[in-house]
Amino acid sequence: MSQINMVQSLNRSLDRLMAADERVIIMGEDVGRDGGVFRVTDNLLNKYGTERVIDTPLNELAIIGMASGMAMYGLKPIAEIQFQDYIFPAFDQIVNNIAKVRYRTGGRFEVPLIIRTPYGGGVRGGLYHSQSGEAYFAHTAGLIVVTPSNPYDASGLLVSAYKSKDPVIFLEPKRLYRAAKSEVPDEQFEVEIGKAAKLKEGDDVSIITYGSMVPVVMSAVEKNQVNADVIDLRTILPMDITAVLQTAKKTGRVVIVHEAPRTLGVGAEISALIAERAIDSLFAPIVRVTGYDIPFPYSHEEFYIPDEKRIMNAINKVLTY
Amino acid sequence: MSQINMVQSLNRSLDRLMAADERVIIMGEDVGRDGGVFRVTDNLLNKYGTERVIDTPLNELAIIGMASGMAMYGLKPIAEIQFQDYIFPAFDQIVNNIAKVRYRTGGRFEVPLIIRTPYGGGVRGGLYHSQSGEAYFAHTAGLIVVTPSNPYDASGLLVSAYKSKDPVIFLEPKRLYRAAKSEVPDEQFEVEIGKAAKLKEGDDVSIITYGSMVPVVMSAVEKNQVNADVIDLRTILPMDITAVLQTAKKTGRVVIVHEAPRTLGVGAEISALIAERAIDSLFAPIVRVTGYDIPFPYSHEEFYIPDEKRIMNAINKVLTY
Amino acid sequence: MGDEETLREMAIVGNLSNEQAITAYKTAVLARTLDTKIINAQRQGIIGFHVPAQGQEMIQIATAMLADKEDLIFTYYRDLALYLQRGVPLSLIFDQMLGNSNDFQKGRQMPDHFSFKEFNFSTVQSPVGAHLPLTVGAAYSMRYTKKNGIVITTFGDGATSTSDFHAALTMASVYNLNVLFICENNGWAISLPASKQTKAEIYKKGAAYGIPGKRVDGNDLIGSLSGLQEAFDYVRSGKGPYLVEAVTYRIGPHSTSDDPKKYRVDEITDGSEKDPIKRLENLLLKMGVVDSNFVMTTKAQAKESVDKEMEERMNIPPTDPLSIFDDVYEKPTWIQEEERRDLNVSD
Amino acid sequence: MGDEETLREMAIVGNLSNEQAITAYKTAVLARTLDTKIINAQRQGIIGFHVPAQGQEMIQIATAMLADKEDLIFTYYRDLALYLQRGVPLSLIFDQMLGNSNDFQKGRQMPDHFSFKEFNFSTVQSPVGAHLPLTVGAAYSMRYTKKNGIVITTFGDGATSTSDFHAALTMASVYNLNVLFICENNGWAISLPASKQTKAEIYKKGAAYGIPGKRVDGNDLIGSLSGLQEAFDYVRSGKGPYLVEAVTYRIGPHSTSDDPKKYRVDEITDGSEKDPIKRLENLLLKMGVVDSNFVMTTKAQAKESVDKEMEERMNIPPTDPLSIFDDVYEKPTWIQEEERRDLNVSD
Ligand SMILES: Cc1ncc(C[n+]2csc(CCOP(=O)(O)OP(=O)(O)O)c2C)c(N)n1
Ligand SMILES: Cc1ncc(C[n+]2csc(CCOP(=O)(O)OP(=O)(O)O)c2C)c(N)n1
Ligand SMILES: [Mg+2]
Ligand SMILES: [Mg+2]
Repeated sequence: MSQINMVQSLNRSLDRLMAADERVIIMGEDVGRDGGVFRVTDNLLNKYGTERVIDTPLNELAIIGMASGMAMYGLKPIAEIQFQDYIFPAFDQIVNNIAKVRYRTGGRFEVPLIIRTPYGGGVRGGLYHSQSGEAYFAHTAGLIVVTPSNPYDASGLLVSAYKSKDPVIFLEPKRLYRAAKSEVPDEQFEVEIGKAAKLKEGDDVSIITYGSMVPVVMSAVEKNQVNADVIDLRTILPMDITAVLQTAKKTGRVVIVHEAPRTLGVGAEISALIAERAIDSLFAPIVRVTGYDIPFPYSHEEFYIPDEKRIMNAINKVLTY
Repeated sequence: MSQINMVQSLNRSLDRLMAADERVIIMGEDVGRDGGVFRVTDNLLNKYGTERVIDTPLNELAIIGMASGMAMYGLKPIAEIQFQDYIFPAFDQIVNNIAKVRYRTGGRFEVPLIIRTPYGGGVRGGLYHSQSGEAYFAHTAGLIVVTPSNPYDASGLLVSAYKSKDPVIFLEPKRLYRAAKSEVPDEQFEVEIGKAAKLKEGDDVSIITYGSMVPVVMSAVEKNQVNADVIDLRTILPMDITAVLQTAKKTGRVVIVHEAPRTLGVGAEISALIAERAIDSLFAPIVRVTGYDIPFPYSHEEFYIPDEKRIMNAINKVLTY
Repeated sequence: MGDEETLREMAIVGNLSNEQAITAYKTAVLARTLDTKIINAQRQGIIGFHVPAQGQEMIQIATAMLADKEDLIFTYYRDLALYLQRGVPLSLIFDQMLGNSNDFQKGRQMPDHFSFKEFNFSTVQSPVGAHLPLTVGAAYSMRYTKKNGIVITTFGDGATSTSDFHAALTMASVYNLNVLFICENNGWAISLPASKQTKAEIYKKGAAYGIPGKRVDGNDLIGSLSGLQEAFDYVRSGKGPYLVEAVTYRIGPHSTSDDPKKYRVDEITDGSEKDPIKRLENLLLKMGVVDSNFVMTTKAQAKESVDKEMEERMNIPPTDPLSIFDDVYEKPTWIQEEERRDLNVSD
Repeated sequence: MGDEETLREMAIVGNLSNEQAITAYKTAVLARTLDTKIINAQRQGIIGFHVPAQGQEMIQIATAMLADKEDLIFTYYRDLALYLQRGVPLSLIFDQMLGNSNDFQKGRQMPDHFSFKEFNFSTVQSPVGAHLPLTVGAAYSMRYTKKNGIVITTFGDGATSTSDFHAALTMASVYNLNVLFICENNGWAISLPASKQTKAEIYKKGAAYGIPGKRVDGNDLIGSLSGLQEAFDYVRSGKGPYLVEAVTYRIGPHSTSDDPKKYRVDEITDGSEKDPIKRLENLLLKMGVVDSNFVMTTKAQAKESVDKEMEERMNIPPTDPLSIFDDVYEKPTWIQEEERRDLNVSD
């Protein structure tokens, strides 16, 4: 066990995976000598050499396209996209190729790769270093989409992603990279894909969230002593429907919190699943607290990202409904 | 007035716009001599010449990127993407550039272009000629997303898109291109962006749909004499929230129908908006009838696309709840 | 290239035996016959769609002749003769074209989107050029895992404009990967003539990446073989990627949905002077390698086997509709399971 | 290039007057001073971020010198000297860097992402290369509407690998558009040396599109001017696009977030032998155009005006938080209106 932050946790997990399995290849812009702009791949080049830690030219389509060829032919690439905002040049490869290879070949090929990418705001990165694009991927059958909210889950989900035979979009909330340390085992362990975590048991209201918003939600409910059930989804696709419905039915009051814009954000799907399957249990509207439907602004990002006040407003709204 | 199909309606509307405004430029793969693979731009090259009807090389990023430069500097490009499935190579330009130019420049630049593209299945096109990708765009603030369901709306929405100073993703349900004729005025007219159409008044259940599914829904409710309120959204972003809430509150029973996959499809947002704002009016779960969460298969596409039977099952479910 | 020249070229290739030439001819005839059969089947509604390969058979056959078994080939959607020359049986081709329950891909893809893994082919997708970056990853994997063989890929002139082409050549060059890029320049991307696709000569496009290139006469077996040989040698020797532009000719429409009269009025011909099969046939006849009787028999046999095979494969039942939920993931998630039940009930 | 040579070159350019050389020098010093000021301000938390342009001033100044007012310029995020030479006042630069309420862009973008429309600049975005396809559309529009002027665009060596670069050169060539592509090859894309970005020489990349290219010494004013002149002439005459590779040198880190010691250990220098400002300074001194007193005064004045300007601009208040809902659309939709109210209430 060590007290480490998310960057360290990811770095160690990558290191262990590379040490154990020669098929694991890391690739991306500045992942080698620089160790990644957030240092997640620090020192791996020194340990594993240029064949296994590949500094690539500046083309995300090329990175993902090449990685998918590697994955189809026996390797286990872990590709980094420097900021999630820069994944879109590879969007066609992701939704039209990677997500559909297994299907279109009748299961004869698979693309077991991992695409790691930091997302979310709070680092004064403006429009192009702050986006939370998980919904673009979660609408695409064939992909798995996960996001950890703490160092432990980061490491454990990465191992599960490594074991997955399906392509995994691994979204890392960059604001949390160094925000907190927690106990993480020194050996390899797994956090199951498709399983949410119950972070807090409570009866009055359910808060469903994930990734970058988890610490904000926890802080809000703790400071205000809200008797809340708090769910950290961890996997966005496929979502843990059991956990979602169980908590909705238990409390009958649901608040969904995410940083991405509201319209067709992941909260829409959560809300729709509940409205479809647990409507009779509800005592209040299903309320979403989200980033706004605007590009991510450079100034005033603190107003863009849901804060404790906005979360408490929503909680109070459903509690007093 | 003429009895024409959707292709003819679009073609005439394009023709009128080009005749009236020299700034209108049509561009895309095979839009010129070939007149577009679906003939929507037929004969326009002959009338307006190669400067205004541009056959482009095979690169969607180049088409959209170039069109956006044209739009920023005074022209009104109407770019065609041959199939919506092929728009993803341009996804970065669409979500990171076009949707954000006005915002990032503090309103000093705008990108008033139209991207026309046929979408949806039913033409035995398999994975890559059948997709309904509207949700990818509707999650992106800065874009307008519309889809007509009949020849009249096609023409009218196109004129409104032309007048819009914001970029419009204009989705054409290819299955309906020649499926039906209707009365369309010979002069220019508008169908307002952001306004849904009430296709049928009824009290028992609300059916909210758009685009390719509209005729299927109408046929189902008519054949089965369902006393349904039927809403054709026409604009997907920004959605007509008034129409959606009004019908939900009126009937208290909502069925949403679209062809795109369910998870984070547009139905999720519709459902979430209702669950957020009209929950007390509901007598039944909000049910979605959608394409399945699988890539669009070549064989058995008739099972993929929601049919009258699946729609009626959902209607009966909410009616008898 | 006149016949005399061709004969001289043949001497240069040297190692093309009469048997090989005859096999190539037979494959070409079979491919052409199959193609015509499919077009007719499409008209009758038996097969859903087709992109004819007519006119492009010879460069495809030459490619397959020079490829080793262990070479991995990423084709595009218009490579019928390539599959046949590499030994793919008609039965498997029809199974895919019909999308029946014998189809390896379970009827998931449109006709012409094959995945003959057993013959060391990869998988065909519709987005033009999108397979190209994959070839680079595959080549990386082969080198890394010390597998023998090179990666070969085919694509059209239109594909050279795509972002995927740029991505693939960038990576192949930077990592010095064994990828042989073969552009089948048939002069058209649907209605766009190659001259409007680019102002550069395609085989020179490698210059932007430090990749050598060569143009070959793709309508001529000998020209294709001798040109390709150099490229294969280069790539096999580990010198890195190579770009071949095979100049060929699309005799027919872009696809069964296409009407070339809209855009090809001024130069419609039957293509016969460029027809690679006629050229080989004439050469073989002239050299006395075969006689006209052989030609007739070859064509008749091709027709017979194509007709017979299609009739047989048409008897194979379609796939189970409920199978559309398989292979989205290794195991269906609760979503696909639920939707499968939904379909089963509504059915 | 030795000074002797440089003098000879100067004769070739011919039309560079002493005044122009002095102005260029002053701009360069101002740009360098401003850059240093911003880096310090960033360390103090006054400015959020910066991509230093140090080392790349001369090619930027030369570009601005040759550009006409009516030429439209698409810069990238590292072009400080280019703005200054074209007349953008320090005040506007600081307004953007500080994101204050005077900023034309309303504080929406990170520092260095300018949009000086009044000076015929377009708009800078962070995704590398993404402005390049826009340049082509702008050039099309200018030709179509019979506007004078050409389109000029700058970008880094890393940008040449992007799909946008390929897209832009494809279109510019096919439609023969007046776009001058200027690559500021500073040797690095963050930590990736240009030698690993591509195996080709960048100025030859146009070969894939039939676009001519040229390499110029971007660290030398005279070299940059004479090299660029040919390119400007070519594009202005309507012959089509042209690709210039300006070899330059990134003296500092990639950005204020970057630590080049991680990857640049083996070749860290102060860059002085390549420093374009030192080179021009030495030349002007040697030729007697200026004396050391002038040099000192120029530097002092630059510092004074930069210091003064920043102090002034820091007094300008920030934008109203509620303005973040503007300019998403021409008019906010109900969604932005509702969210604006939400923020107003929670505030
Ligand atoms: C990315 C993408 N855009 C558009 C299409 C539609 N389309 C199919 S084939 C084709 C032309 C391809 O031309 P070329 O690459 O020369 O190959 P050919 O068909 O001539 O063999 C086009 C535009 C597509 N399949 N993929
Ligand atoms: C599409 C995209 N991918 C990655 C990044 C992150 N990034 C910012 S600058 C940069 C390097 C750019 O290098 P170059 O084009 O040579 O310009 P330079 O910064 O050296 O001036 C990278 C990788 C980005 N901004 N955009
Ligand atoms: Mg072609
Ligand atoms: Mg650089």
